[in-house]
Amino acid sequence: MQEAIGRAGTPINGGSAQSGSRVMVEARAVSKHFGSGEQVVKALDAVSVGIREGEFFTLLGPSGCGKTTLLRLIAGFEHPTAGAILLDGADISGLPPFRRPVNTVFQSYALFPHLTVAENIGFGLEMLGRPKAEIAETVAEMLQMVRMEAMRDRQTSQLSGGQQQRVALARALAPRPKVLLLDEPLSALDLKLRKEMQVELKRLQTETGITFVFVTHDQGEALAMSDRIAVMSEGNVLQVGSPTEIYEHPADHFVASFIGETNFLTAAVEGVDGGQVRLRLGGTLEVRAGLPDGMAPGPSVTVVVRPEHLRIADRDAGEGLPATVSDVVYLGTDTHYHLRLAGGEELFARVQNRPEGGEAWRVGDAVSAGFPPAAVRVLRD
Amino acid sequence: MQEAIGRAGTPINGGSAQSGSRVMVEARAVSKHFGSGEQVVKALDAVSVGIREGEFFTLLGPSGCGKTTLLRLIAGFEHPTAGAILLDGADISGLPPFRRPVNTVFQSYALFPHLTVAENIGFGLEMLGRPKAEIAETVAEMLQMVRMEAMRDRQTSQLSGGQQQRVALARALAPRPKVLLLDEPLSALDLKLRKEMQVELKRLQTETGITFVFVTHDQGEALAMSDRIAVMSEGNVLQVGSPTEIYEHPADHFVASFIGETNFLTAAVEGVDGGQVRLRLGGTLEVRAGLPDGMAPGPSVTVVVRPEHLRIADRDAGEGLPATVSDVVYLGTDTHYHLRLAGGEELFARVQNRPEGGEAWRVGDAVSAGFPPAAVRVLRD
Amino acid sequence: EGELNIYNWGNYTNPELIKKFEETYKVKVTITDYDSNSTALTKVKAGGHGFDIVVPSANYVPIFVQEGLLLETRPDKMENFKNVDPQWVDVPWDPGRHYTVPWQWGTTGIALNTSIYSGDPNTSAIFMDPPPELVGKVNVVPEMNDVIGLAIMYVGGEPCTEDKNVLRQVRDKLMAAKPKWQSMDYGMTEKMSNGDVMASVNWNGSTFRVRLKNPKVVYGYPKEGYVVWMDSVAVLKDAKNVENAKLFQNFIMDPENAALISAFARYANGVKGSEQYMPEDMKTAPEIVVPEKYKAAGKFLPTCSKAARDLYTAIWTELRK
Amino acid sequence: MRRIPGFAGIAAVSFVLLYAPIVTLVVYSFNAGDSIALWEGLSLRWFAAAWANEQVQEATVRSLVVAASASAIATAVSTMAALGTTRTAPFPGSMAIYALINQPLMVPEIVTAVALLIVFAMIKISTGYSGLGYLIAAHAAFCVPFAYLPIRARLEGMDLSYEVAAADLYATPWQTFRRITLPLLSPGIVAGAMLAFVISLDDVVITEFVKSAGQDTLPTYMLGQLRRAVTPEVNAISTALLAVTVVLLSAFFVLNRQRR
Amino acid sequence: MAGPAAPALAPARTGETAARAARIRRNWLLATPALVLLLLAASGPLLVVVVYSVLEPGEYSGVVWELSGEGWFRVLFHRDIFDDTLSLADAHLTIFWRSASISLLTTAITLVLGFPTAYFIATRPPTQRMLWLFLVTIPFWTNLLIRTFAIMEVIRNEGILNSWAMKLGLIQAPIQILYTDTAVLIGMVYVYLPLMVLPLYAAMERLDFRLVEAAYDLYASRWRVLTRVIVPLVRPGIVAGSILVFIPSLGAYVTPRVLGGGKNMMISNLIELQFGEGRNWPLGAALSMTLLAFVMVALLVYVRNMSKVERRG
Ligand SMILES: Nc1ncnc2c1ncn2[C@@H]1O[C@H](COP(=O)(O)OP(=O)(O)OP(=O)(O)O)[C@@H](O)[C@H]1O
Ligand SMILES: Nc1ncnc2c1ncn2[C@@H]1O[C@H](COP(=O)(O)OP(=O)(O)OP(=O)(O)O)[C@@H](O)[C@H]1O
Ligand SMILES: NCCCCN
Ligand SMILES: [Mg+2]
Ligand SMILES: [Mg+2]
Repeated sequence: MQEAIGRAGTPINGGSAQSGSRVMVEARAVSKHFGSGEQVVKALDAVSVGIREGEFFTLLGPSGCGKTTLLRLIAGFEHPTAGAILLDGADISGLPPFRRPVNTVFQSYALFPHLTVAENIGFGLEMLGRPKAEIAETVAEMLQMVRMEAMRDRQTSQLSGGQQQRVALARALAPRPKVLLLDEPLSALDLKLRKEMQVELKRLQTETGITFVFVTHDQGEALAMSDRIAVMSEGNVLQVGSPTEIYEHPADHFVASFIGETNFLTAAVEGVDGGQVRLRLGGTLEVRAGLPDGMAPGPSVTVVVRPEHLRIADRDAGEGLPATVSDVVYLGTDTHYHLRLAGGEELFARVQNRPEGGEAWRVGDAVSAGFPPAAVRVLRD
Repeated sequence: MQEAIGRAGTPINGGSAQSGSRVMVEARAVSKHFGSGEQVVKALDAVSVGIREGEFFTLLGPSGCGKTTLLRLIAGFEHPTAGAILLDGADISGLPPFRRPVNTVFQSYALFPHLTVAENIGFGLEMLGRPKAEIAETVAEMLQMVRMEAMRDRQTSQLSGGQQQRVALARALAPRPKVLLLDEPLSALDLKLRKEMQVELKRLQTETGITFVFVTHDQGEALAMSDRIAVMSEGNVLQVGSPTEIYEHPADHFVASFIGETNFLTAAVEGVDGGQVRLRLGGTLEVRAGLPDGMAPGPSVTVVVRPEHLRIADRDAGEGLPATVSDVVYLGTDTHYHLRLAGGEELFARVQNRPEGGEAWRVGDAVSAGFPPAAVRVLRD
Repeated sequence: EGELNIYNWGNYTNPELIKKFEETYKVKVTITDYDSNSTALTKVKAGGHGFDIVVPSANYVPIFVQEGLLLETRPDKMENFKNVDPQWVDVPWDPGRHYTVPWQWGTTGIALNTSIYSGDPNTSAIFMDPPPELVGKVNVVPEMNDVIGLAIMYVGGEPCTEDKNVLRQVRDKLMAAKPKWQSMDYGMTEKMSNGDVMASVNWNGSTFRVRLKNPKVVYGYPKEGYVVWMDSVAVLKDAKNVENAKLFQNFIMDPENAALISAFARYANGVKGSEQYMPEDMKTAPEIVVPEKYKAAGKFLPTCSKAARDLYTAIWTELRK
Repeated sequence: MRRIPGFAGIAAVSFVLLYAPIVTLVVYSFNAGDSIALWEGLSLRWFAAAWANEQVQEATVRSLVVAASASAIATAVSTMAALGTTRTAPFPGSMAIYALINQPLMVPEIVTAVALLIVFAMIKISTGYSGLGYLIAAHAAFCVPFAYLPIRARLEGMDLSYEVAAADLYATPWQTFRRITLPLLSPGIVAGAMLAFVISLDDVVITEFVKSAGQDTLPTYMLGQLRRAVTPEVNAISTALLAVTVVLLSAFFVLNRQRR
Repeated sequence: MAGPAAPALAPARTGETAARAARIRRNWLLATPALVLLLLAASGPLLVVVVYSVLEPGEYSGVVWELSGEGWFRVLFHRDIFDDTLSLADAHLTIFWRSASISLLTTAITLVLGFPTAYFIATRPPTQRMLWLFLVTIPFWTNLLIRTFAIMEVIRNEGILNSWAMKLGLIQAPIQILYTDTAVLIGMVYVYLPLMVLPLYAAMERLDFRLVEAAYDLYASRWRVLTRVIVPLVRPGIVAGSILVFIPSLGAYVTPRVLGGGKNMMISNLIELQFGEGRNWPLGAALSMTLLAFVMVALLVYVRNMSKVERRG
């Protein structure tokens, strides 16, 4: 079901969303360049992507990859250099932001400091010229939804980060937009609050059925919350798919390294039959692995093994690659063992800690690092 | 080896540090109050703690718990309201900051914007009146140590976050202080850089042998880097110990919840013999668990079970507590299963994902949640 | 040798005159400006100013004397006193010239731009009862004594009168006329030359300069009576350079030097024989040389009694507001 | 997105308003005639006249001397005062200090002028000293709030952590001030000094009342001319001063830019 | 537990209070030179004015050392020179009213011009902003009197304004602007415009334009964004600018004197008249104090306004 990299002209929609398949927001070969001449920055480079009605869609990528730019194009704060933005099938490129049925939750919240909580939430409805009574009613409903009834007349500066976050959400939801854009709404929160708000956001999205376009550079957050994820890098969309697809079948080196920690190994290709390939790893270990659709491998390929799939055993007991423990980092839930292979390659294994303590290796121990064949994923070149 | 909560008058030093046992920095019943009258804020409340020579000591706690305040007292930027700060056995409470052989790496780096990289690094030595040649030499050495040789004459504003971080470190290390204080030096960095800098910091500490007092509110960081950790809350030190001690034997509810995610359960006490207690969980399950030193339990106690220690099985196959799956969150390396027990209590289990996919439960499945007796930790009341 | 500090009206002192004095006596002269008699009086009275010489108008001289601010230098006994026109010796503000030496004198009359109004300029009605053509176009220089003097004579009184009926008439007429004025400002040399102002109560020397630029402007000597004024040079009691100040008093009574004064500010000076050294255009100018037929109407403003002064001030303040 | 229709137009009107008089002034400084209002052809005669007029020259130099001294003093005391009243918790009397520092902003000039005339005259008589010191003191005093405001603003925006870092790196309080605070504060100090300089250069009312013999400044010299005739000589001086300032400020601006 | 802690407690606490005392002493020491200067050459001498306001006027100028309420009395009441009848001093009231209204108008007009100007500058690219600000301040570097003369050239009957308006056919004959309240107003707007632009700019530069975007996002049109978001947010700048313009306007001396033609006094000119030709120093002093009271009221309004803003934001 997963399709390759999203590129100019071919809107692709990998992944299985729980939601309807009608496309709500579509970027068609959208480019956005800033500056001019020598100094031009290609923030987006012919990006095409379709976001389905009612889904929780996440844009994930490192800083500067163009996530915010894409959101701003959808919201109408910027105009595309090339390409078009479609909302519910209609081209909205010409509409100013205040004519688009799209609201934004800003990273900094951007709550109006001179208005109270209730006034902030009612702002959009007031601008739309809704009757007072209706505004009051919707505001009350929103306050309840984000559990802020007690704070309706507070100044926004008197709120904690999480409370501000909630007000920003309520404010953006109050006019019932077709699409809600969220630009790293959780990045300013501390870990605990962040976890809480993740749950809250997910609940609100389910309750309202509004299409959420969520921006983050935190892969954990993206995996935990999204129906589908678009992984971006340097103005391109590299892969679109469900969390499992993205994590388990990364399309390329960048996606694999960006989504979770991972080990990259070079494997010699021994033979290909059908969609399968026989590989030799570290000179000794032979495994069979599936090939990505339509890939014709050269003499060697890069494979990925997730650290949690590595198994460490005593050198003589194990069947895997011979290795030496070079560092041990205790992480509470898990311990990271950094291993050096005979050839000098480095690997690391993530071992869940057992309540009883269990087997533990020390720096310098000679071990063997093994993994089930299913753990090996071949990457495209 | 671990001793109870650090409190007024009794300097405690739990945990096994790899380093010498000479105490380098000691806080003796230190209190620090801000404001006065009704408005008084007790930032530190009779805190006693001893930091050993050459160890990597971490102050860990939520925002506002007093971490920065303790650092600032050690550095001399604040005066204690009560108590004393000792350095290498001598009371330094009366010394101004510029007379203390203690340097700080500030969260915001606080690099002097009007000086170059090299001038920043040499600043402390210059103030100490060292000869020019010596300064030049040390600066060169420091530049090499933090791998910034190429940038010696840059303005600090032209550096990236990670580079600034390195300069701040070099600047603080150049005068070879007895103690280096680091106030959340990594919090402004992005994840990748942060991981890199963690390794770098640890390397520098090992190389220089300087006592590091490190402040963070990130428990993962604290566990991965520290020789010993002091967990703080609301102006008090709750527990001092090695990462393993802190994670596996949290002294109380706060420490248990702050260090990692965890499940709290109420257990009925069936009987006590020696240091052991027999408990009944969820009405059905009987387990034996160790008691914290000297604790005399009442009719019921709170126990902790880490989510990675929970085992989920089909209802009929399992021996554990009957439960229903209420939510499944995919996290890449692991999957979180949220479970509702018959009695309405909530638990969650963290299950490492298998490359083959393996057993997976869905929302609504009837399961059984079990755990080995060793996973159960009884908390002090 | 030494110094001399002169406190004088702005732009009123010929630098050539000063240079000559400096060269003759090897004295370093410093000029400091003021812009009104009252400022000068206030500052001198406050003390500590460092001035040696001040140049008050006639009506302020007795105030300076009464306040004990002037030094009795007896110019009448100086060498060059013989040059002073007898007309300016026994003046009411300094009988016999015990304190002061003439600097410049002039008249306060009417300046009129004939391109807008071709009626008779020789009447105070120009500002007391402006003809319709001039309504909103008349300026009155904000000089209390001159204006009130002109107004008193216009309603038929004598300068310095304490007659309340006359003064009430003066006030009422002035107050009634004020709305028809354009302004109460100085700087008419400029503003009448370029046509910003069409008529004004003005000084003769200024009007003379205007005419040189704009021949349409004529100077009128009000037949109801116009004001003759003189500014005189006095030495201050707290002067530090008394000898130099006396030298200066004597110096400017020399006809050649007096002519230098006039050549710069364009007023007559009161020293006999200076005419021959004056610029050609001044010698025949009807603004400077008062035509015979108007001479009679000119009135020197005496120094009035305190009662009269207080009334003037009250009227003036009311008018200015 | 940030554009508001019409605003650029109104801004243009403002700039025209600000520059029309200045342009007129500069143009008339090249007038051949004696009028500042009647154009009689192009000439440099007023520049020559100003150049030759000793009184004007002395007044100009005096204005600059007073402005330079007063702004230097005002800047120095304001910098100290700003250091003492900024980035510190309110302390007993801090409100009073603040009020006193800003007092010259609140009292109309004429009131201060009269008060100073009376008091300074008494001092002049009792001490016998009547030099430029009084003018400089008076100017420095009313320049204080103008120098204080930008310095304070800069200080408030300045991170306290630099000084803390310096102290941490063994810098004594004085070293910290010299090596860290002062350099970082310098843009504010320069702004404050410049503002004070201009304000001093502009003053006429207080100067007129305070000046002693031989202490005309350019503005009081011009005030003295008001009653008689103002010639383009003053335009010429102003044009020359304006040219100098624009050159100096541009140089400052360019240098500042390059350093960044 | 308190036992062993006690000895350490005492010295530490004195350390803390001593540090606080040292800080206060240091702050006062740093402020002292400025305070001495101001007390000597600005605030202190004002006391003299207060004293003079309750004395008898001297015969020619100055005061006689006799207590008298006449000065204060005459601020409000007028005694006719000829028949001694009492009436309200409507001349004073007129002048106060004119000063207040011209100052308010000046403030309003500089605000209307200055707001868009500051906004324009604040929305230039950061590298250009300094240049624009610089352009606003350049006219400041020319002496006020000269600038005022220069305005006179612009607005006189044959000045640029009238001649262009005639050329463009807007008017047939020149309109008399010089020597009117309008002239004073134009002059004051010109003189004080930079004082409005600078604080407004400072406020706008700090304006978080993300809030502007948020408002657009929430369906606010440009006008609504301006009135509902930008104006409320830069209110401190508006208030600061207004005060900075209003107070000096109230005390303006040179501009009304030169452009008003001496017929339309403002308070400062009235005060000067009393100290000069009017020779009534006590009245002058009392008028000064009255003006000061006006200013204080304006400031009080400002302070209350600011604290309200602070409480909110
Ligand atoms: N207004 C602008 N002018 C010039 N360049 C810009 C502008 N806005 C964005 N860019 C550039 O475009 C690229 C993409 O920026 P964008 O803000 O979309 O990144 P992002 O993915 O949101 O990053 P982050 O996670 O840091 O927010 C960056 O290189 C950025 O520097
Ligand atoms: N100068 C001060 N005046 C008043 N209260 C202060 C001051 N400094 C700190 N506090 C208060 O003391 C408490 C402890 O502050 P501290 O800065 O030590 O916390 P922290 O643990 O470093 O928190 P964070 O992780 O947010 O940096 C907080 O409640 C804080 O508000
Ligand atoms: N006393 C009046 C002097 C006028 C100079 N024009
Ligand atoms: Mg972004
Ligand atoms: Mg902190």
